[in-house]
Amino acid sequence: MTSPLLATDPLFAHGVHWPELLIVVVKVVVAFGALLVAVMMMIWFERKVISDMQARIGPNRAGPYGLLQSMADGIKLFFKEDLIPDQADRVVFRLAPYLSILPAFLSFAIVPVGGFVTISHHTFELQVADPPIGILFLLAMSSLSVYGVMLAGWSSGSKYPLLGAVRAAAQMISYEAAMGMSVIMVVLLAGTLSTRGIVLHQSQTFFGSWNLVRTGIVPFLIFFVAITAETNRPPFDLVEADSELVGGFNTEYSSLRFALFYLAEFMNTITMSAVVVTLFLGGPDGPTAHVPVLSWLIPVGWFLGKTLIFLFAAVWLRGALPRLRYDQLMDLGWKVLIPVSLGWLLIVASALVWHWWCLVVAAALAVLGGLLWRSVRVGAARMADGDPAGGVVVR
Amino acid sequence: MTAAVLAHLVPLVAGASAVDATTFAVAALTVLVGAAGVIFARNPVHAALMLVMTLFGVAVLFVEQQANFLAAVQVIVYAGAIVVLFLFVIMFLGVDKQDDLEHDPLRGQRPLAYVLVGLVLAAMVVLGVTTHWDTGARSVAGVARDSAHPQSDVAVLGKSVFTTYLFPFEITAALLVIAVVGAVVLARRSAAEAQGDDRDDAEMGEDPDGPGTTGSGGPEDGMPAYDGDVQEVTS
Amino acid sequence: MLHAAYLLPLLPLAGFVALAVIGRRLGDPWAGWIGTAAVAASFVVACIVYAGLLQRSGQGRVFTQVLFSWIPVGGLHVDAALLVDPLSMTMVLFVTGISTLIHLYSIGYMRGDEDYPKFFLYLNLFVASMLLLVLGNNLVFTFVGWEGVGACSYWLISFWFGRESAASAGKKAFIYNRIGDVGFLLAIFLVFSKTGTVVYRGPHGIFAHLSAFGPGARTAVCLLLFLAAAGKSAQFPLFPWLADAMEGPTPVSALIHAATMVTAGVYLMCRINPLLSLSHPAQVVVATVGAVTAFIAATIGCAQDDIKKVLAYSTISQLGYMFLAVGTGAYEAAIFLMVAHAFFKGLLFLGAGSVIHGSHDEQDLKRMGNLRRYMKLTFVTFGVAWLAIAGIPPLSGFWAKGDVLTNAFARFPALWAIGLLTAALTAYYMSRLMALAFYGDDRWRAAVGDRRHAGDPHESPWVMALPLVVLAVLAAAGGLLSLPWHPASVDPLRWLGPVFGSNLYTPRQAASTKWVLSIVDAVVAVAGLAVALRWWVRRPDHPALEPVALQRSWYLDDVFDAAIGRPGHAVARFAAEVVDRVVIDGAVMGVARLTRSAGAGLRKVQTGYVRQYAVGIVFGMVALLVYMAARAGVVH
Amino acid sequence: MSVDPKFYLALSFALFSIGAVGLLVRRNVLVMFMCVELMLNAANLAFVTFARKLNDVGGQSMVFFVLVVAAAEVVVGLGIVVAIFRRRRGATADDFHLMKG
Repeated sequence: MTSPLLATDPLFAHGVHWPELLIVVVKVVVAFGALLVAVMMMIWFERKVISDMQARIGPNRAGPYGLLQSMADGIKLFFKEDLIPDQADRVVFRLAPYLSILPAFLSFAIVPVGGFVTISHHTFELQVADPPIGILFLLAMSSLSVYGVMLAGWSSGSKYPLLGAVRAAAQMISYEAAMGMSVIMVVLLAGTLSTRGIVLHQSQTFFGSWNLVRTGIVPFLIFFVAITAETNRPPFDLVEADSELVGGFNTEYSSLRFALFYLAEFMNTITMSAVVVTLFLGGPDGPTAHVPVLSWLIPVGWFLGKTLIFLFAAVWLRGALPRLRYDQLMDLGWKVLIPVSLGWLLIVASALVWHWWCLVVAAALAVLGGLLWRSVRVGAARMADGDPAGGVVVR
Repeated sequence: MTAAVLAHLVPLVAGASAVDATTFAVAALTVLVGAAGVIFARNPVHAALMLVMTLFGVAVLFVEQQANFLAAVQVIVYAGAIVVLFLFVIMFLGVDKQDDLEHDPLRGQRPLAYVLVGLVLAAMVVLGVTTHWDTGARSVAGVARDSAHPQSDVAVLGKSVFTTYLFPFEITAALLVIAVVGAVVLARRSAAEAQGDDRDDAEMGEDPDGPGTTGSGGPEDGMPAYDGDVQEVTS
Repeated sequence: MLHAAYLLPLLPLAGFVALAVIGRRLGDPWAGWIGTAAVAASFVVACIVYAGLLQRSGQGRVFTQVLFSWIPVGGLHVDAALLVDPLSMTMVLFVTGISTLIHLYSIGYMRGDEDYPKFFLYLNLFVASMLLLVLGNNLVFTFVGWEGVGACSYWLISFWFGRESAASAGKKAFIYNRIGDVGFLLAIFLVFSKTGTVVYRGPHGIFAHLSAFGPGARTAVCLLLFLAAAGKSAQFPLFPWLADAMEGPTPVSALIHAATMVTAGVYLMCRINPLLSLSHPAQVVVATVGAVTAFIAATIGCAQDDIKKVLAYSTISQLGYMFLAVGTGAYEAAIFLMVAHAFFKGLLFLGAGSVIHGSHDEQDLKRMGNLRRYMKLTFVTFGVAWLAIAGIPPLSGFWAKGDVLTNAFARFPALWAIGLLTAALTAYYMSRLMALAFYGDDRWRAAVGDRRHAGDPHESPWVMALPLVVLAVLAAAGGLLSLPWHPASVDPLRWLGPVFGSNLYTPRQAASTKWVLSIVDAVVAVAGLAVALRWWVRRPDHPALEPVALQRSWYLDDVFDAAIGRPGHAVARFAAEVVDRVVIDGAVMGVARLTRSAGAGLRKVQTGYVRQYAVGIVFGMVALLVYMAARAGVVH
Repeated sequence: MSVDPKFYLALSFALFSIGAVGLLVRRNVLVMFMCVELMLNAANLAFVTFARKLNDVGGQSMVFFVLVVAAAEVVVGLGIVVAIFRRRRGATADDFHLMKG
């Protein structure tokens, strides 16, 4: 009997020998390298698109079309002096950047990039790992990503980073709930927690079987908004908010550590885009042709193409939308996304176990929810009026 | 007695595979180091980080024992929510100062603690490791792994929770709602309290009792107490 | 049809609830009609159930209806169950029937009373309780009804609680009944401890476990239950309350304190007949007490001036007859007399009520006279009842009393002699009442002079008259029940036979002896009647015939006061001034002082340091684990 | 072949003891809370171990409930800490001994 740790992946069905180990190592290295390159390209892409939107040219000096600009920035950061503030908590200050980048990479590990590849009788998935609880792993990693930001802000021993860190904690916990809820709808439909299972579940017909359509578009929208907030991308970048907090949690960081935060942020963006594609757009699903050589590249191409759309969308949001105020951010998370996702979860669940009384239950819950909402509003209005019956003042 | 325990344990090691044994060893070490870190770290933030370390070790041990779902939930709930909440409160209240671990104002507390807990440990080891305390009784929930009908642990656990333990499940759901409401009520300050804030501070200055004042970060203690957004977080 | 039995107590109970909810709003007279309708419906149901019982025969005439499991505690399983058998059915029939008539009568009698709805509310509750008492298939359920009728009796006696005498009469009745209830409870405990059950009949009943009782226990149970019966049925020496109970409205006296409730004791003794028949000492006690009560009450009745008091002592006397029959073992005679008595005594009370009503709340016989000219219907119906109770053939009283006396003659000749003497006295004092009220001069005119607004005595309205007529017919014809040519279903002996069966005492006498005894009865009755009429029609006052001892009930109340009341008062004073002040207050203060000092000591443990509390918890954990480890060591 | 359950139990006991020591020794309320979490985790580990050893999903279900209750406990507990801190500006357990007898 194989160890319970390894029993989950078909690659290890016949035990672990050096070819399997080699395959795993190669997968990890390739994924990490590809992500690093993708981050460099993403930074260039973002700067280019933003500058196009703002009717300016953008980076165009380093390399063709400024493609090597990120490389140049990285080298520059690498050679800068590494400062640690006097008030800082040194251990945590050093630890924080790694805590930030690790979840970003680990999340990518469960994303199925393509189909199966067979090399010398060893069939393996184009996916670093396929644990049976992939989605939960994703949620776990995304909930861990807050540590890097929080600890960085706290350990700096400075006011603005601390404010940024506390904001980050609140924001990320808030949007975690809505994100998890929308993921649950996908899981309900697929009946599995494995990312590959979810992708396979969406691959019956092109587009029509994608969760984007199947769950109705609402969970997808919620998920997209939530991950934008989770990754602290604009318009939810209150953690950094340079106009209010100087530079947010990473104000005191410099040199390579700063580069790591930067890397983590973009890696998060890419990973989350890939996750959206996996969960709602069928991942590598798409029309394929039987090409004798390298036919496994076609799904990978589909995957990359879809991911690119979301990367562009992220940049687009940054270029188009102003930053939210903090209370607006919290209102959106707690008062809109969570109730809506709860309600939609009911609808999806009712549709899955279709009985006539599901309608009744849904209607009753809708009425109840409406009443609750109304009472909350009335209470808030009373408190705003300074009604002594309210008695409680929200600061 | 230690020798007896060891003599009992050593033959058991031989059966485990290398991967599992290594995993267990590393995870156990992580758990113990993390736990020791929690109680010996002077800084509450460090203690929280050590707690996360322990939680990870426990999660790995869960995976080792085919409790994948619980491992994930352990990380999500404990590491992702509970400890973050701890950190948040530490930062929010500004109590991230070094604790004094050398003296204990309660005389005899520390030796008593060590002796008593030592006794507890010894008794538990005697009970759990060296004796056969297993009565053979089973819970009403059913088997975890049925070799005739292999199912993922998520499916089995889900079935158990939503059928056998449905009522406790609903009750815990209610408990969570109650906890949320309670937290909101606790963390909100009434209008009178908000107005009387300054008076509270003045009273604090001449507060006669309180044997140890370590960790009480007043406004003048450097890092300001950040008290702006607690409603949103705890609600 | 038998399954409708649950409706019997339920309908009056529903009437009670309805009156409790809307009675006050309905008011006079609709509340009365509702109460009457509820009881009348119950009577109809009783007839239906009776018909159902008639369809069966012999020992099959038993039907138990389990309503719900009432007290399942340990070995004690008490169901709320109804037992329908010839005995309970007889009781149900005449209870519901007479209740209906008296309800109807009350509509007229209570008109204008400010608590009119409350009166019917109590009456309905009383009927429901009485039916529970009669129908209960176990001692505990019977006890519920027993207490229910007791409570209703208390409320109804002190219905006009504004009057000091009514309030104290209610209390008196309540206390006398309590004495009996102690006996009942002790009997239940004793029965349960001996047999493990409280159910009367059936394979798991008390009577199936008679061997579980020793001779002493049998007598003890019987005597304890007889104590209860004596309290409820006003037997010597617990009878003074019944005379005072006449403070209640007259329909109450008719229904509760003549026809139904007071016979509950007789019913109870009949119900436990298998037990009673096995205990000769208990039978002797019951019969003797019954005979003595009959005689004493009859003597007192000869000297009373209050029309209702005369009737009350007459009731006590008649109840004594019934206990004489029960003690003799002639249960059917007791039941027969009970039914007949219910008819004529109900009629007498209603008639007395009519008299009182018609002569403007006058109760003193000495201030009545010659009412036959003004209240013809009342006179005729009252006269029927008079002749019936006096034992004039062929009215019901003759047959019923003759039955009792014949049996007593065969078994306890001495008691028969007392009974015969009592029969003469009965005829005498009833005739005295008749003479004073309906014959002679219009003595009331002198009295009316004081009350100017009152006119001549007048006849009562039809709702009061109708019950009189019905009861008069029944009182006259009731005796036919025991004549040889009636159908088997109504013959007391054959109808009740399955219940009493072999327990029934059957006198072996020649027919000639029976004839002689009957003739003696009739002669004695006629003699008493003639003497009384001769003495009392002309002159209303014969001080020699009304000695103070009799007027004051043989000084029984004074004896009780001296023997129990005054020592009790002294004990209470001692308890209040010494026991309470010194002992109880001292104990209470001591407990408080002890608690305070203990708290002061324990408070040092409460340091307020949560970590020290945690040490306490860990200490407890250590103890627990060490205990478990020790046990594990023992196991292996 | 995986590691014998007794090792897990021993680890669980050790973890529990460390948590208990921390609860008794530390004075910072928040750290005391963390020590409670350590003890809960020890219990969870024991539950999962028994669930595997006895092949009984009941142990895992119990862990699930322990997690939920722990979350509720922390939410309320930290709410109380915040509320107390507002009044007394300290997170040291020994400061709160107003309830002494």
